[in-house]
Amino acid sequence: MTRLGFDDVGFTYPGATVPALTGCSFAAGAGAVTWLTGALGAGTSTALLLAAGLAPMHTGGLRTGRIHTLGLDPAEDGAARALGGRVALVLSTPATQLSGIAETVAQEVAFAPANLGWPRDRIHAGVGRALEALAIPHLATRDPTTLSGGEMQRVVIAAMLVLEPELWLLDEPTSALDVDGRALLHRLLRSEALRGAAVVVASEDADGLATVADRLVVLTAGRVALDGVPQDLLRGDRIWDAGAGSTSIGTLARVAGVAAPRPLSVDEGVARWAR
Amino acid sequence: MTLAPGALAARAHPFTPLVVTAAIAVAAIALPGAMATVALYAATVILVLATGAGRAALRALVPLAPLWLFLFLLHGVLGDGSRVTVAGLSLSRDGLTLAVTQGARLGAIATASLALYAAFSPARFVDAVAERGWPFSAAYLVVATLLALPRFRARAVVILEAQRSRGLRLRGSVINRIRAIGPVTFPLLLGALAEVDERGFALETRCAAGTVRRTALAPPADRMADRMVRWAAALSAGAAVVWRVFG
Amino acid sequence: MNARLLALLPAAIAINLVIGGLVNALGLPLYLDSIGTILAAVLAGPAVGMLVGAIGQLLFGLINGYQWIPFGLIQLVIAALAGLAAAHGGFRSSSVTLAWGLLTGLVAGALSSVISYVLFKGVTATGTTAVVTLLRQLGWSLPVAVTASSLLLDLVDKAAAFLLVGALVRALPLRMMGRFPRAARAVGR
Amino acid sequence: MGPVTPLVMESVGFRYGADPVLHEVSLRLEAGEGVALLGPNGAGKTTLTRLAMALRHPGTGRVVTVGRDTDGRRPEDLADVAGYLFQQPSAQLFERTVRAEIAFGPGRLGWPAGQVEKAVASVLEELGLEAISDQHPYDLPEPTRRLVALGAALVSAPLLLLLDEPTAGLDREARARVARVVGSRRAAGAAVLAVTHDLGFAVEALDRAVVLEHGRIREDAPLLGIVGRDAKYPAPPLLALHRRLGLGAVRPTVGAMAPLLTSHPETGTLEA
Repeated sequence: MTRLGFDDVGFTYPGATVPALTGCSFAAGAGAVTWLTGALGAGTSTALLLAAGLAPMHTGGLRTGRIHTLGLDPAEDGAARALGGRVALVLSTPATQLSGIAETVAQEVAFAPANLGWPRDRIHAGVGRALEALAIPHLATRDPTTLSGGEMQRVVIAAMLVLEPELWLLDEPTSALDVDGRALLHRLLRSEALRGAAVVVASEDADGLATVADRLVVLTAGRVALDGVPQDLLRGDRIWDAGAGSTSIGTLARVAGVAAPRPLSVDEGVARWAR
Repeated sequence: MTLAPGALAARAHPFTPLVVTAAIAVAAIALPGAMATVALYAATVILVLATGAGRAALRALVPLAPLWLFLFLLHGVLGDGSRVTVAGLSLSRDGLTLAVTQGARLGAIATASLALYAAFSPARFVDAVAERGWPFSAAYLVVATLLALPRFRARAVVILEAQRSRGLRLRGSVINRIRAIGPVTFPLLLGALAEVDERGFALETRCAAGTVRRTALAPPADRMADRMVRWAAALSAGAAVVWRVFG
Repeated sequence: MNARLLALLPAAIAINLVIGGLVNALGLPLYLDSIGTILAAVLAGPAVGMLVGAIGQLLFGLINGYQWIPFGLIQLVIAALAGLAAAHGGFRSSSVTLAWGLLTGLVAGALSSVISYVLFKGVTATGTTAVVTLLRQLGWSLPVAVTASSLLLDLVDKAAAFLLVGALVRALPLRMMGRFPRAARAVGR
Repeated sequence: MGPVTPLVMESVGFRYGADPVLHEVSLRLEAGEGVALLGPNGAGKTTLTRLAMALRHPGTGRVVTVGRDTDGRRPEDLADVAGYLFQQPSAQLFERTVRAEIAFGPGRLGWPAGQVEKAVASVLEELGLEAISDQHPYDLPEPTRRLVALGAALVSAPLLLLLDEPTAGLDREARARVARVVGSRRAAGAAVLAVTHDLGFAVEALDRAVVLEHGRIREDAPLLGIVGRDAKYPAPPLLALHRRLGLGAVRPTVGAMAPLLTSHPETGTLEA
């Protein structure tokens, strides 16, 4: 079941001469982790903002083509309200994603459910579960603005998880996370997909997502260049032509002149190269 | 923020200190004469002490002291009219009365405001507004700004550090210092505007601009005593105005 | 109120209240405590600027004492004038901006002298009051001394604030400019 | 007389208000050294780098940056010999173009215009920013903005580079560039002290690790003696592979490992 669909979408930011997206088409289904990647400026972040309806509503600019997010065009009047609480958006800069009025992490996570008018009991239970899922119950009474970047990123993700969204849109969500945090987030993305949510994650972290994502969509200059199974695409050459790259080991193998299909993980590398 | 533990001011419903402060401000402006305003200032200090926000009365002295000094100089020393001699100083009688009245007036208002600030709890205020079903955006703006202040102050410090690390000198000729205004203020302004975009995204996604009635997470108790104090404060302020107008 | 304004207003208010500290570090006799108000008026219109000025003054009062609340009126006038200037391309060059800034300083100074004379008997913030006391010592009458010192300080301060906002908005990155169509008009684009 | 030692800290203690932040920290960075400052949040890592830039002054002990005792000195007195990359590029960006932003520091140092221009051009090239040098930094993506801030720290050719999370939020391409630049600056004699959580970057660009815990130096050792040996600092993939293949003294980077792993097109076995 498709939760997010792009059909021939184009978008140009105000004042820009080059479109950020052109003729972009892809879909993301429920129960799957769809991974968007591309060179810097390829348009992955823009695609997420369009999917959430924040572009062009907040950013200005001109959109063409069709987008449906949970069956609605997010740019239409009233869509924002109808999608409220059903779509989670996580950006790479956690400090700017805080509500600005929470004095504790618990209040921060409760912000969106309270805005949606959930009953108190449901909010408290949901906040507890979300903190648990991000392994941060010990931070519940801390001031969110004084946390480290990694802790803050977990709080911001918990603040979305509490809504049990139908669609996740994550933009470089691991930028501030340490090794443990990355592993935890990757497990969370899988379990959210298992719960039936559609997960769309724009990321550079091939080492992390190679084994997490079900689908890989590679954007080049605002167009979909590749769309397929990550493990296949990462082993081949076309992903490099598209301006993206592979895992650390895949990169090493390519530089070392190993022909496709190349090894991706440390284990595969050992199997390939051990005498 | 600087309350004694278990202070009355911390347990009161958030609107109670608000109404009391407003009433003191109205009364301070309305009450005529030195005697009445000094009495109000004294009453305010006693009230603040009794509710556990005593430190606010002390902190209020910091902005008040220079004001009192200048009132004394400008009206007591430099004032017109008949003179009295106090401790060898020739002072204006009317000016002195005016200085005392104005000084007590400002003292009452400043003390009450700082006590209100000390007793202000952003979370309880947001919950109190949510519980009444009043517009959340108003509460959001007040609280978000209040909590943004320390962040912006910290950022201002880092900006100065970053530019000095690149060789910017903050002292020197006036021309140099005027030239330095851009490098020290623009990062704050541009950074704030860039952040506005992203925070706007986050607030939209987190339904801050919705029309649904917000849930109060821990609604503060509004006791009978709270309501009585608010009514009493409002009536006293009204009485002060009536006294001024018809008295 | 939409989410963008919810994000913009606290930032603009915080700028009003914090920017003075940065200028103080340079040892310049400026407050610039209307920069956020002017900026909001230029980017989002005079009504938003007024809201910034009003809420900023409420919070300034909470932190520093509500005795200064009447001066909030001046912030509203500044927002209105900045909005008017923006609508007429008043930020397109530094000379035009300076003219609008001086006009605003004149109005703000006149208003503030009335407020400080009538409500505060000439004794307000210590900077202005020091000048008042000096002039009084020289034999000036109180109303004249209050008016002269308010005008002097407000003219310089508001002109500086307008110039700074003008320089900022003229150099705004394309993306931000695109998101604030009013700003483009303010700088005559 | 040899070159000046870029950083010497002698039994440094520092308190923030009443809270002790650093105790008895002694540290010495020689020219060309690359040191990763590791440790949990709140261990005092950023404070340590701030002391080196004279942004703070030690309560006890001595900090000498490129031969200048920071006592009585301000950051602007060190700007010609030390460069500091702040965690948030927004702390400094204010100019209309990338080029002007990078030129700001040298201008403050009183360099003649020709020299400024040359230095800026070479930094733009080094970081691959030439194509966007006339754009507004805020029209660029956040990671690129960080590169601009890094350029501003590099432009005065400092002998001590203090980098606070230089690769946070950067994409692969930008990280590789930062690693390359750190390498070339070290080769040119600069010492680099980087607070970082990015062990992949650390392994690629730095050699020595100083682990700070509760304000004390718990360990000061070769980086590869800590990363992958201490469970808190797990080996990034390249290093893990390097160890399992037993590649010995070769650096665990793509550039150094690839030649060893180049295969014969026909047999697919190792050349080496």
